[in-house]
Order: sequence, then structure tokens, then C-alpha cells
Amino acid sequence: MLATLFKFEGGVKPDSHKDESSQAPIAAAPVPARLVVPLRQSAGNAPLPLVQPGQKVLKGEPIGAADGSFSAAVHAPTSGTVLALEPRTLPHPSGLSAACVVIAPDGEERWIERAPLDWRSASPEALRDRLRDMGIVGLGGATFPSHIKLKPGAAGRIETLVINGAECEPWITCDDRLMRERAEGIVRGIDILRHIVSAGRVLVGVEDNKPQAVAALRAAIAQSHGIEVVPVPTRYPAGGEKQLIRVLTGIEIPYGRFGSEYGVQCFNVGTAYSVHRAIEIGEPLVSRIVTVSGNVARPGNFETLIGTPIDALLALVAPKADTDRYIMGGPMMGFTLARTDLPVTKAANCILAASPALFPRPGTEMPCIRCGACTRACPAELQPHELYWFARSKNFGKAQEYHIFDCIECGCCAYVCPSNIRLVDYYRFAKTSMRALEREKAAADAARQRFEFRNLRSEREAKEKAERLAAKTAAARQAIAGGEKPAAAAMPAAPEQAQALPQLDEAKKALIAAAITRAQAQKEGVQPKNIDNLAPEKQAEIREIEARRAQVRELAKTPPEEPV
Amino acid sequence: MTGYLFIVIGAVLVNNVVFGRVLGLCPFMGVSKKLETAVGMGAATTFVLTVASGAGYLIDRYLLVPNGLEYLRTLSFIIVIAGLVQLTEMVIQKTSPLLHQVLGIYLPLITTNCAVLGVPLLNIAFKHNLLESLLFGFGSAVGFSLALVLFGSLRERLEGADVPLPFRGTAIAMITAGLMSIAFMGFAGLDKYH
Amino acid sequence: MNFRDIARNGIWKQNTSLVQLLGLCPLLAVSTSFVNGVSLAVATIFVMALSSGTVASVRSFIPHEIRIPVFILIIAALVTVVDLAMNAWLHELYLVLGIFIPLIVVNCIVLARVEAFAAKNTPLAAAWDGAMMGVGMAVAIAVLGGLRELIGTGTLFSGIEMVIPGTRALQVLPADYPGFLVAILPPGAFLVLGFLIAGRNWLDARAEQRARLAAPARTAA
Amino acid sequence: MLTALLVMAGIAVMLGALLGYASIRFKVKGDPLVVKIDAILPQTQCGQCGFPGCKPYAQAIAKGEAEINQCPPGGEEGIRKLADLLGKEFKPLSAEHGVEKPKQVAFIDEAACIGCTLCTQACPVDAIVGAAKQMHTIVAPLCTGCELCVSPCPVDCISMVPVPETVETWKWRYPVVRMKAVEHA
Amino acid sequence: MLKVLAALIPGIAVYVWFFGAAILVQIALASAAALAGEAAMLKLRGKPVALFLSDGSALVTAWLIALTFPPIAPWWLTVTATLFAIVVAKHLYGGLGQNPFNPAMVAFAVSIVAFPALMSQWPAVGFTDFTAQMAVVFKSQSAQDAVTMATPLDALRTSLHVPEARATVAGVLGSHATFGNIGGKGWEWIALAYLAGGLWLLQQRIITWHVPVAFLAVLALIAGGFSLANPERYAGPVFHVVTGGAMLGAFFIATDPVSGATTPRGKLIFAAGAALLTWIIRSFGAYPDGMAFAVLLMNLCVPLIDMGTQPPVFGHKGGMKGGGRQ
Amino acid sequence: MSEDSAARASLRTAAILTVFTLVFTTLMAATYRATKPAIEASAEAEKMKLVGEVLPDALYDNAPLADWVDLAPCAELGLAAQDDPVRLLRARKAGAPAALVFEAVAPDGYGGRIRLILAVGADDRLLGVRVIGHKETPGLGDYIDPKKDRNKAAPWIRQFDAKGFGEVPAAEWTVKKDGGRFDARAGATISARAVTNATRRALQFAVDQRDKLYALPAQSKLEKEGQ
Ligand SMILES: Cc1cc2nc3c(=O)[nH]c(=O)nc-3n(C[C@H](O)[C@H](O)[C@H](O)COP(=O)(O)O)c2cc1C
Ligand SMILES: Cc1cc2nc3c(=O)[nH]c(=O)nc-3n(C[C@H](O)[C@H](O)[C@H](O)COP(=O)(O)O)c2cc1C
Ligand SMILES: Cc1cc2nc3c(=O)[nH]c(=O)nc-3n(C[C@H](O)[C@H](O)[C@H](O)COP(=O)(O)O)c2cc1C
Ligand SMILES: Cc1cc2nc3c(=O)[nH]c(=O)nc-3n(C[C@H](O)[C@H](O)[C@H](O)CO)c2cc1C
Ligand code: SF4
Ligand code: SF4
Ligand code: SF4
Ligand code: SF4
Ligand code: FES
Repeated sequence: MLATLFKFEGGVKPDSHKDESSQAPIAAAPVPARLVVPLRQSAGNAPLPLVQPGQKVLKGEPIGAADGSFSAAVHAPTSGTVLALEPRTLPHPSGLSAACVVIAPDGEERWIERAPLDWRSASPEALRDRLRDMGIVGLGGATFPSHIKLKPGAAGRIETLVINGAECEPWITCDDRLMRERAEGIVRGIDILRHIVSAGRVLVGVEDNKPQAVAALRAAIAQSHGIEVVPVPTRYPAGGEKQLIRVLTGIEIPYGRFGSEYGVQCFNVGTAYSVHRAIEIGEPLVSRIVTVSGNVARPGNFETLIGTPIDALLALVAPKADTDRYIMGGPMMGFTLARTDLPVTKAANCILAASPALFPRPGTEMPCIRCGACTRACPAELQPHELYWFARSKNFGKAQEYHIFDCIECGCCAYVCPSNIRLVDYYRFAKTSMRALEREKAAADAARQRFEFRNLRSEREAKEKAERLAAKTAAARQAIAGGEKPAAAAMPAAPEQAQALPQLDEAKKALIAAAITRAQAQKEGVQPKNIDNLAPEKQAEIREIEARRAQVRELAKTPPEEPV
Repeated sequence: MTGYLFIVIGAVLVNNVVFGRVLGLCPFMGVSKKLETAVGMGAATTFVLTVASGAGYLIDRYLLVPNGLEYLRTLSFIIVIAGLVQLTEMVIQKTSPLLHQVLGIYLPLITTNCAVLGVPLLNIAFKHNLLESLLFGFGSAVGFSLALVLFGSLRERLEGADVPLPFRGTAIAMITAGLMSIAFMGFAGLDKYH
Repeated sequence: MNFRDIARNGIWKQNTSLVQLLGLCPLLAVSTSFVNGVSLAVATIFVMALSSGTVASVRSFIPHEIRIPVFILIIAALVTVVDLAMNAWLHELYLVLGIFIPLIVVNCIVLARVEAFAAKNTPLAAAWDGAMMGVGMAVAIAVLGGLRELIGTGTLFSGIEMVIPGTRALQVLPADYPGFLVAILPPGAFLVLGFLIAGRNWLDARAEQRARLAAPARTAA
Repeated sequence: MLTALLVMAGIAVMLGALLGYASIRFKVKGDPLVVKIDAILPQTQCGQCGFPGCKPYAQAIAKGEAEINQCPPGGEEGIRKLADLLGKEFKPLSAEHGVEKPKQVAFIDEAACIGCTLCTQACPVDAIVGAAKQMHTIVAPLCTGCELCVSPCPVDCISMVPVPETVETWKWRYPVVRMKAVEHA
Repeated sequence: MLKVLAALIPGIAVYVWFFGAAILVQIALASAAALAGEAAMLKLRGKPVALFLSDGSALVTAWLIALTFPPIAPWWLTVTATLFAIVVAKHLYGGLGQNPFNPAMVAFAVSIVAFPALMSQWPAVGFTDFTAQMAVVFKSQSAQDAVTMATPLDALRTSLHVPEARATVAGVLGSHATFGNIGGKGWEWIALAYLAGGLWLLQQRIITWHVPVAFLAVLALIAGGFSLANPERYAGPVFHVVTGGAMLGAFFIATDPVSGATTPRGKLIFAAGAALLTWIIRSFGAYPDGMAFAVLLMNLCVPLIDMGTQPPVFGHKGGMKGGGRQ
Repeated sequence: MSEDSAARASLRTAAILTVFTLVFTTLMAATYRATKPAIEASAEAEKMKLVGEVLPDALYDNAPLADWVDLAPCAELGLAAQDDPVRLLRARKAGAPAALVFEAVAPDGYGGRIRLILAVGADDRLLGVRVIGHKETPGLGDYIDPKKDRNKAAPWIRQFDAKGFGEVPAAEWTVKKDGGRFDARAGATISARAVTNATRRALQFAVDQRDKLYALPAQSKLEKEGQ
């Protein structure tokens, strides 16, 4: 029974601070006055909205439908009225907003009809579709739509399922409490997942600092065969998917490859639990357990409806007076929230109140002295200082050569850096910039292709037209020879015009003229909208642009393009 | 035998063309911003410089000296070098378009690399025979390539450094070259008989 | 481009030694002393002015594909003339400057200027441009040579007797100045030139900043 | 003297013949430089550089007929890359060719569109769909923001709108290191 | 950095015991020059002066300069060299962490090239009188044979230099009554004290084993091989390891994280290369101790070494590590 | 393009290039002609200046540059077999032997070979020695060259002036450090030792071969003994 464990390189051991919030049982957070449910809550395509403002919705009613297969549905967390469908600020480091459904709860918590599915007789496809429509996404942090991860990969079959109960980040205990209190649901969820991929064995990895969770899980699987609960050494980031798979199976999955290609797949315990709810009870994912801890009087875990304002959660735990900021996620990977009136999402596993004493701001950033501490700590076995050097100088090509995309942004390097460098921020900057550059490059390449294609086409068309014309002239010559005198052939000097003009005939000209007058009339109303209230510089700029457009118009005319 | 070895060691390390003889500096400064280009330039120069050394020797020995035309050395050498460069370019283009793509833009620059003229002239000054000329030319070219590649790799790294503004770019590159030159002085004495 | 612009271009804006970084070998190798440096620079000025002028006069007869060989031919011939002349009349200096006289041929500035300017301008302008580019180099090499000599040995104008018989070098620093040998060796050449380039950058940046500060004031006035 | 002339003439004849022959025999066909330059240009095909598209501009740069700072959509970044490739000095965007603007896409006011197809003909990348006499629409992901469709429209129903930043396209800002107050003014 | 300074103290103590207190004055001179140069550059560059001065890196550079220079070097030489190290070799590259060359070794190399005589002027054994030493340091009284002598390395090289002299290693080292028979009287003990400090640094995880072990092992191996083949011409491994800058270099100089290689394999290559070059320069070159040049030459190669020795990244190791449980 | 027109184009460019070449070669050749006498005079003056360094003008009245014999390379002059022959000049006053002027090499300098020129009077005493080429460390070993010697009043190399084996026996003709009579700068004995020993060997050579050397016809070659 005792499994041989593998090791992953690097990692750190910060103070765990789990006891603060792991004592109290999971409590239900009350339904707030307003729920703001972002439409996009998973990786992949944003769901398509299904509701209109004013519409009444039931709890669990879909409000966004999955857009294609790489997407997951979103549901109303409670019953009530849709107030708006509008962009709202998201709990995201960018502080940007995106489409959200705002719901005024009616307090009745009326469910839609919940239909359990007999999963033992259902096909894997049906189950995967069901998970997609139930909005099941990874609750371990990446919110990756789970149904996609359940597709067999290149390896043909997913042999091993790894269930991630490691919860390696300090302070967070939502998975711990879930495992202690709802182990049975988790195990049933595991059974379903296992059925879908027909996995041979299941390894549940739990860090060895959570003995109660291990005991509870072991008790719950007493009957199930082939599920093994494996305590793994407590070392951040043992809960990282790749690290956990490495520790439990010895398999290393490189960046850009999926576990399924190696016959192994990893799910968070919370995900497993929500799979159980979705299939066996018919409940879509409308709530999650959130740890609220840190500098607060009553830390704990709360079953929270998606869309609940963070403020409402904070009200339950009474933050202390010296709290200076709030962190979403753990202290290692989380980010500081700009505001606290933002909604809880499926990704939100933890809210931490930070005080200077508990979470001291990192010291002054000093230059990197290439001491190598970060290299020793990096679980991805990268050379963080080199990545930093290149990211800092925006030498992205080099950063990529040093595998910046293999970085899992775990923060170990920054944690150990004696120079207090916020290394991960540089990596995120570099990665997002590179992605943007890649997008631009791809767009430019596509544009070049389309442009070249278009040039080819117009060349071909011009040639064809010339041929047609030649044929016609020849015919006309013959006709002349025959004594007739067609009108078109009379002007060989400008044959194309002669051909083209009559085609752009009177009817169309009239139409255009009419449209122009109509548009002119419209513009009276439209134009002021643009130019009204503009600063003089802005107007100057517009004039300038107009002037340039005129120039460009001239240029655009140069290629011998003919209106057809 | 050791004499030939010392010629090569001397040309590569002790009196490195760039750091010791101070030749070939324009390409050294100009095409060392990236490691990749440095390698390309090094390879191209090695070929041309070696052949130019041999050709210079032959011209001097069999055309100029017998006719008392030493004053035409500069002119005949440079013309031959220019032709050689052109020829190299054509040959490479013909035999390996890929290599040509990589080296293409550097080849013409070689004509104005004064090491390519300087080394054959030094060969004459040092009274080298044909083999010695070839070795000296090859060694100098290897020394040039070595300097160029090391410098290129350093400059790539320097790009990330927070160099004070007036020193950004060529000034710090010069200073780096100076320090490299000091480091190369460590090889002093290695080309002597013991 | 008028003659003043050409001069400013050659001496400051496009200074071959400090900005374009061309013709570095003679600049660094021969600047061990003020006199050596300036002597070579004078020879270079001569070659540049004449070769630019010549190329500009005959360029219409030169087919494109042998343009470079012909330019080189012209330059090489002029260099040989200088070489022979120095050998005859400034023999000592000739021995000191060594292979750097023939190397004026490949001095990239000469060819670069011939290609970039002389091939497109009138003979007079071309000659002036060549001369001014040479003067730019002369200024740089004079400063460089002066500094290296001063730091390296504490003297100035050593070797002047080779050019102007009867004169003597100037002992600027105290006679017991130990002499910072590195300055005269190749590393010193690189280092001092690095500082000169930085100094030029700094002056330019300062001038630009001043201009920026002054510009609004002028428009206001 | 005579030998001098003979020797040099010999060298010259050989070399001249060789080079003359080579210049024809090995005429360079495609210029790899143009491809490299074109790869850097943003392919907006807007003509602001003064050339009918990016490729012609690339050719002009390769021939040394155009400066590297004439492409506003490419911006400073593009100029820097060109300078790098060609070993030239960086210079700021030439003002006469325009200013760097945030990326934008065209938007057709569909109510006003009369379906004249003039914009479809102007669009260099076929980013406008719609048949004659029917309403036209911009396929936003394909639109390069070149503005060429704006002026041909007889009813001025096309406007340019900036592409908004979304959570997906958002970039982390460059980390700003705070060190104690900078000590000199 | 403070730990690095602390680790140097045993070596300094033994140094004072054998060669007198002049070295303390040199350390003070170098430290003052380094701090002044650092402060001036920081101020010019608009960086927080106090913050950066307190990191101690300038002091490490200064101490290493003082320890590698002759203790009776004239004061102006120590000061100028230190300023050169801090200003040119460090701050022109952006200061701490960004210099490609080891600043202390730049100072050494520049000085020995510029002032070979002054840099090979070591106090003769027994010349430990402090006032007399100070007279040489400050009055720039040119040191005479009475007060100076060649270091063992210098003596060895000079004597072996002349083929006609038919000198042998044993002859040179043994004939000088003033040399111990290992690394030269006193030198061995200083080297051992550096070794102790270095081991402490290792234990403190400030440095890793790669550089010192590779450096000393390669140096000993080459020296051993050659001295076996020709003991008259080549000195033995023990001599090479405990003499000159070898021990200081192995633990304190080649380990400089900033200018050295950073990958484990890279560190091995870096140190092995430095050892090889040190031996070559000592045995055949013009300068008495090759350590400084060897380190600088390897500094040149660091970008290439680091590039070539990138360790494989998680998951990119070619085949699956472990490959699953049995 | 056809092979034919390619050939024609080649001819054309070749012709143009040839014309240019001829024109400029003529220019060079003319300059060469014009400068040749001056260059030869300069070279001669240069050599005479060197000779003048070690041999006072008053001591001779012939043209030593024309009165030469070539010596095969020999160890006494520090030369190896593959070296070029040494040209030895003979100064005569009123036809009588006055001095021998020749080059020698000290092979064991600190930086390699040190080239010397020596003048040995008819009385077997050194008239002067000068270093004409060396690679000694500047600032350290280069005091052997009087131009670099800081002691301008009595440069180190002048201590050989007017010395012969009569004044300093051959056994003591070395540096003090080696038990000889000649000074050397502390810290740079190697250079001094090399030069001193080389002068001893060269002087010995001149003394031994004196009569034969003066007797040989001008512009002839002295073969190595035993050959
Ligand atoms: C674009 C993309 C496509 C993916 N496709 C698959 C897939 O086909 N199969 C799969 O098992 N996982 C797939 N994944 C999931 C990842 O391998 C990984 O499990 C997920 O990102 C969770 O990562 P985490 O460790 O950061 O939470 C995909 C991820 C991305 C970003
Ligand atoms: C550094 C790091 C630490 C992580 N720690 C945990 C963890 O402790 N528990 C967890 O369930 N997921 C953790 N994750 C997320 C997992 O990589 C992975 O996304 C998740 O286990 C996949 O399951 P899911 O798709 O069900 O979320 C971590 C990810 C990273 C990058
Ligand atoms: C870099 C360097 C260069 C040296 N150059 C010379 C030199 O050119 N000539 C010389 O005689 N000694 C030179 N020496 C000194 C010798 O190595 C040796 O110490 C000295 O000649 C012997 O000392 P002594 O002259 O006091 O006996 C140099 C030493 C060093 C370190
Ligand atoms: C283990 C260790 C070794 C060091 N060795 C040197 C050294 O050899 N030379 C030096 O100038 N600084 C040394 N330093 C200090 C520091 O790294 C150096 O000043 C930087 O090169 C300045 O950027 C060392 C620091 C440490 C931690
Ligand atoms: S831990 Fe920090 S200081 Fe050390 S190498 Fe990494 S980034 Fe640099
Ligand atoms: S954040 Fe990236 S680089 Fe840093 S330790 Fe984690 S994986 Fe390595
Ligand atoms: S200005 Fe427009 S057409 Fe010209 S290169 Fe730039 S994007 Fe292309
Ligand atoms: S739709 Fe308009 S702006 Fe967009 S690419 Fe086409 S022509 Fe340009
Ligand atoms: S002058 Fe340009 S390479 Fe030498």
C-alpha cells in the first residue's frame, strides 16, 4: 500500500498558517443583495449570454451557454431577477472589466429542476457534455474546463487519475475542510471521473500536514477499490499539477503538453466534488468554498455563491483595523485586489486580509547578484535570474530561449531571492508581452497572405477581363467586316471605360445619389456626435487625419483598379 | 615544428589581431552586436584572410620582388583581396545558398577589414615563408573570430545591463574591448622559446 | 548641403571615429602619441580629399559592378603616393607609423565616404567632404593621442622632432610621474576612446536638453 | 615602369573579366533582405509610408531609397527592429508620415451602408464582407486598421474605433522598481 | 557579503603574523577608496547611496584588491587601482550585479601591466617592521633589495626562464633559505587560513562546492602530471595549490557569483578553465601569477559557458524521468 | 542573358578596369621614380644615423655602408642558423682599420630577443652599444634603450663605452648579481644580464676575427669556419 514517491526539484517551505482557518467547519455565506456573475469564468471562449435584463431566473438556470467545446456554461447562483448584462470590473490583476450578469436575488433560492444522471450507464461523451453544460471547471485555480481534460489524449487512455488535495499554498484550507467534511462526495466524484476516462488507478495526493483529511478520505474510500490516498511531503508547490504528477507517478510533463498525452490527468478535490454534485444531483457549479483568512478576527471557510461581493465575505470574518490590502489567492501566487466590491468567481479559492505585520511588503529591490538561490528553488528547473535579466531588458527572444513559458509562476524564486526581486512580475510582463507580439505577428502574417492573395486575384481578374475584351474586339472586328457597327467597339482607345461605364448603369448611379443625400441628411445628426465637445487639439488631429486620408486616397487610386 | 605552433599561438592569443595588433576593429565593433552575426563574420573572415595570406605571399614572392615592384604591394594586394571576396561570395552562393543567406551581408565588408590587408603585409614584414604565411593568416583569423565571438556574447549580455546613459552602446563596448584586451595580455610570453 | 554643413557633419555629427566607428584601427593603433596620431591623420586627410574628389570626377565612366574595385584602385594609388612620399621625406615617422600607412587603403572611412558621398556629389564638395571627414578623425586622434600620451608618460608632443626638427617634447606632468603604461598599450586605446565617445554623447545630450529648454522660451519671446 | 604596367594590367584584366562575368552569371534573384524587412513591417498595408503597401516599402528600404522611420503602424518598436536588422541608427518616427496610434479597426454603421462595394475594393486584406446592394460588415479580426476603406465610402458610414483592451489581450505592466527617493534632482 | 568579509579574516590574521601589519593599512586604503568611489558613482547615477553602500560588495572588492597586491605597494597604486575597479569595471556596467568582469581582478591585471615592478615588490622575509613598511608605502621610497624579494612563484619563473642557467625547481625553492619547502615560508599558512575561511563559506551556503573543488583539483592534476614528467622544470601540485593566489582565488575570487558562470556544469567549466590558464600563465607566461588573467579570461567566456550549459528544464530531459512507478 | 552577351560585358568591364589600372599605375610608377633617390638617401641616412650612435664620425673617413662583409649567422652573435646573414661594416681612417660595426642579438631577454648594434674599435674596445629592437617590459626592462632610460645623464648602456677585455676581464663581463662588474637595475636584472652577456660574446667574436674581418674584400662574404 505504501507508495514509492518521487521527488521534484526545488520548492520552498514557507510557514503554513493553515490552523487559523482550518478549525471551523465550512459555513454557508449568506445570499447577498446583488450578485455579479462574470460570463467568462474559465479558460477558453467566453460563454454566450442567454438572459436579458428584467428576465427572472431560477437558481441553477443557465445564463451563459458554452461557446464551442473549449468553453463551459455559467449558471444563475440563485433565483431572482436579471438587472443588467454589462461590463463590470473583474477580480483580475488587470482591473479590467468584462461582461457580467447582475442578478437581484429574490431570496427564495428556487432551484430549476435538478435531474441526476445515471452515470454508470452513460457514455463518456454524454458525461463530458453534461459537465460542460453544468459549468464544471477546475477549482484548483486554473479554471480549465474539466470536460476537455477528460478527453483521452495521444496516449490513447488515461491510465492514472491524480486527485490534487495537496493544497500547498500557505493559509488556504478550503480543500482541507472539503476533504474532512465531504470526503464521500469527493470519492463519488472521483468514481465518475474515473468512469469517464476508465482510469486504472487513482492517486489522491494530500500533503502530509493534513492528517485528518487523509483519514477522512481513507474512510470514505473504504469500499472503492483502486483509489489510493497518498500523503506527500509538505513542500510548496507540491500541489502544482506537474509537481504532484511527478511526485506520485514519476512522470514529468513539459510545458505545452497535456497530461492526457502521458496517460495521466489531474483534478482538484473540489472539482471532483462538484462533478459529483453535477452528475448525481444535477446541480450546476453555482458556489464554491472560499477560505477567508489572514489578518481577520474569525477566519474560516465559506460556501459562497459565485458572484457574491468580496465585501460580503469580509463582513463575516471581521478584518482587523491594521489591514492594508486584500489578496485574492494565496500569498505565493495571489494578487492584490484593487477593490473589494468585486465578485467571487469560480477561481477564487481564498481571500486574505493582509497587514504589514503578517504580510510584510518585500524589501527594497536590489540588483540580482546571480547568487543562484532562485535556481535552486525553482521547481520547473529554470534559471530564474537569466529569465529576469532578459525579461527586464525586454529581450524576449532570449527569455524564450531560456524557456520562460515553462515557468509556472509559483513564486518560489521571488520567495528566496535575497535581493527581494519581484521576479514573477517580470515573467508575467514578459509572457503577456510576448503573447501580444505573437498575436500581432500572426495577424500581420495573415494580413500579408490575404493581401497577396487579393493582389493575385485582382491581377487574374484584370487579365481575364483583358482577354474577354480582346475576344469581344475580335468579334466586333469580325462584325465590322460583316458590315455591322457595334457601339462599344467604336472607342478602342479606352476600351475598359467603355465597357465599365455602361455597366455601372443609371439605376445604380441614381441609387448611390439617393443614398448620398440620405446619408448626408443622416450625418447632420451623426457628425456632431463625433466632433462635439472635442478639445481643439483633438480637432486639429482629426483634420490632420483627414488630410492624410486624402493623401492615401490618392495613393489608393494608383494601383490600376477599376470599379466594376 | 614548435616554431609553427608558436606562430599560431602567437597569432591567436598573444598578439591577437584585435587586442594586440589592433587590426580589424571596424567589423569587430560593427558586427558584434549579436552572437549569431559574430559567428558568421568570423567564419567568412577566416576563409578570406587565410587565402589572402597565401595569395599575398605568392604575389610578392613571384611577381613583385623579382621585378622590383614592392611599391605596388598595397595596390596589388588590395585588388586581389577585393576579387577574392567577390569570388568567395559567388562560390558560396553557388554551393550553399543557405550559407550565403547567413554570410551574405558580411562578405563585402571584409574588403574593408584592414586585418585582411594588414596580415599579408605583416607576413612580408616578418619574412614568413608560404606555410608560415598561411599559418599566420589562419591564426590571425581564428584570433579575430575568437575575439569577435567572445565580444558578441558579452555584448548580448550587456544589452540588459543598466549602463549609465552616456556610456550606452559603443562607449561601453569600447571599454569592454579594453578590458578584454587587458585579459588577453595574460597570454604575454606564451609565444617564446624556452 | 553647403560647405559649412559638410564640415560640421564631418567633424562632429558624423565623426567617423566617435560616431560611425570607422577607421578605428589607425585611430587606436597610432594614437600612442599626439605626433604619431596627427601625422597619420594628415596623411589620411590628404588621401580622403583627393580620392573623394577623383571619384566624383570620374564616376560617370565607372560601370556599377566594378565600382568598388575602381574606387579601391584610386585610393590605393593615392595611398602609395603618400607612402612613397613619407618614406622619402619623413623617413623616421614613416618607420614609426609602419603598416598603418598602407592600411589607409582599407580604412573603412575612405571607402565609406567615397561610396556614400563622392559617388553622388560634385568633385569639389566631395573633396571637401573627404577632407572634413579626415579632419574629424584628426581631431579625435589628436585628443586620443594627447590623452594617452599624457596619461601614459606624462609628456606631450614626444616625437615632434621627427616632423619639425629642432623641437622637443613637453614634460607636462612632474618628471617623477610613474607613467600609467596601460594607456599607451592597446587596452588604453580602447578605454580612452570609450571615454571620449561617452564624453561626446554626454555633450550631445546636454546640448539637446538645453535646446529643448530653450525652444519654448524662444517661441514665447 | 613597363613591368609595373604589365603586372597591374594583367591583374586588372583578369579581375575585370571575372567580375564582369560574375555580375551577369550570378545575378542576385530574390533579395532575402526584402523578405526579412517585410517580416518586420506590420502588414497593415495602409500606404502611410508613401508606398502602395508594406512589400514595396520593404523593397525601397532594401534598396536604400527609403528611410526606416516611415511606417506609423509599426511604431518605434518596428523602427528599432529595422535599425537592428540593417545596422542603422534608430531614429524617431518621421512626423510627415503620421503618428503612432493605438490599434484600431474599422466599423461600418450598418444603418447607413448602401452596399456600394466601394469599401470592399479599397480594403487590401478583404476584411469587408457583403454583396452589392447589401449591407456590408467588417470582419474585425481581419481588419488591420489601415483606414483605406474610410474615404471611398460615399456615405461616410465607416469609422475607425480603437481596439479595446480585454482581459485576454491585457499585458502586465513593466515592474517599476521603487528605490528610495532618487537623490539628485 | 558581510560573511565573505568575515571569511577572509583568518587569512588576514595569518598574513599579519607573517608579513606585518602593512596589509591592514592597505585594506583600509582600499576600503576607503572603494567606498568613496562607490558613493560618488551612486550619487552621479542618482541611486540611493546609503542603501547600496550597505550591501558590502564594494568592501569585498576592496579587500580582495588589498590581499592580492603586495603589502608594500605604494598607497597611490592601491587607491588608483581600487577606484579603477569600482568606477570602470563595476559602475560603468551599471553597478552591482551587472559587471561582466571581476572588478578586483581587473584592478590587479591593470596594475601589473602598468607597474610590473611595483607589483612584484614583496616584502622580504623578516621585513615586518611596521614603520619601515609604511615608509615604503607612503614615501614611495623605492624599495631596495634589502626589503623586497621575489615571491616563490616569481623566483621560480625567473630562474627557470633562462635556459642556460640550468636551474631546477628543487634548486630554486630549496636554495632559498627564505622559502619554506612547500609554498614558500608563510604562504602555505596564509593559504590554509583562506582554505578555512572558504570552507566556512561553503558551510554557510554562500558558495557552492563546484568552483573551489574544480579549480583546485584541475590545478593540482595538471601540475602533478607535468611535475611527474619533468620535476626539474615544473613545480609540483602542492606548491601550485598553496602558493600565490590559488587558494584565495579558488574560494573567494573565482566564486564571484556576478562575473562567474551560474549553472552547475558552467561553474565546473569556469573553474577548470581558470585553473588551466593559471597554470599555463604561471609556467610559460610573462606574469608571475596567472590567477587574475585566468579569471578575467574565463569571465569573457561566461556568456558562452552559461549558454552552453543550461541545465535541462522540468519535463524537457529527453524521455520521461522515472517513467512511472513500479 | 546569353553566354555571348555575358562575355561581351566581361570584356567591357575588363577594358575599363584596365584603363583605370594603367592610369593609376602610371601615377604610382612616376611617383616611385620621383621619390626613389630620396628614399634611398633617407634609408642610407637612417643607417648612418644608427652607425653614428655607436661610432663617432671623427673616427673614420671612408663610407662604411659600402665597405661591408656578410657574416653567416653564428651563436656568438646570438643568431640561429635560419637567421639572415649579418652585414658587418668596416670603418677606416685613411685606409687603416678604425672600427667594426655590426649587429648582434641577445636571445634571452625577458620579452624575447634583444637586437643590438655594436662598434668595436681597432683597439679591441667597445666604442658603443645600442639597442635597436627589443620587447622588454616598458617601464621595467626597457632602460637598456637609452631613449627610455630615465637616467638621462648616464644611461645604463653607456657603461660599455670604451670597455674592452683589458678593462673588464671576460670572466667578470657580466652583471653584478652574477658576480660581474656591470650594474643592473633592481627588479629587471634579466634584461641587463641578457645585454651584457651578448656584448661579451660579440666583443669576443670581434676580437677573435678582427684581422680576417678587416682583410676581406669589400662586399664579400665571410664563410663560417670549417665550412
Ligand atoms: C490551450 C489549452 C489547451 C488544453 N488542452 C488540453 C487537452 O486537450 N487535454 C488536457 O488534458 N488538458 C488540456 N489543457 C489543460 C492543461 O494541461 C492543464 O491541465 C490546465 O491548464 C490546468 O493547469 P494548472 O496546473 O495551472 O491549474 C489545455 C490547456 C490549455 C491552456
Ligand atoms: C504553483 C502551483 C500550485 C498549485 N497548488 C495547488 C494546490 O495546492 N491544490 C490544487 O488543487 N491545485 C493547485 N494548483 C493547480 C494545479 O496545477 C492544477 O491546476 C489542478 O490541480 C488541476 O485540477 P483542476 O483542473 O481540477 O483545477 C497549483 C498550481 C500551481 C501552478
Ligand atoms: C610583468 C613583469 C614584467 C617584467 N619585465 C621584466 C623585464 O622586461 N626585464 C627584466 O629584467 N625583468 C622583468 N621583470 C622582473 C623579473 O620577473 C624578475 O623579477 C627580475 O628580473 C628579477 O629580479 P632582480 O632583477 O631584482 O634580480 C618583470 C616582471 C614582471 C612581473
Ligand atoms: C562569494 C563571493 C565572492 C566574491 N568575489 C569577488 C571578487 O573576486 N572580486 C570582486 O570584485 N568582488 C567579489 N565579490 C563581491 C561582488 O560580487 C562584486 O563586487 C560584484 O562583482 C560587483 O558587482 C564576491 C562576492 C561573493 C558573495
Ligand atoms: S535569487 Fe535573486 S539575486 Fe539570487 S540569482 Fe536569483 S534573482 Fe538573482
Ligand atoms: S516562478 Fe517560475 S521561475 Fe520562479 S520558481 Fe516558479 S517556476 Fe521557477
Ligand atoms: S506604413 Fe502602412 S503600408 Fe507602409 S509599411 Fe507601414 S503598415 Fe505597411
Ligand atoms: S476594413 Fe478598412 S480599415 Fe480594416 S483593413 Fe479593410 S480597409 Fe483597412
Ligand atoms: S580601420 Fe576599419 S577595420 Fe581597421
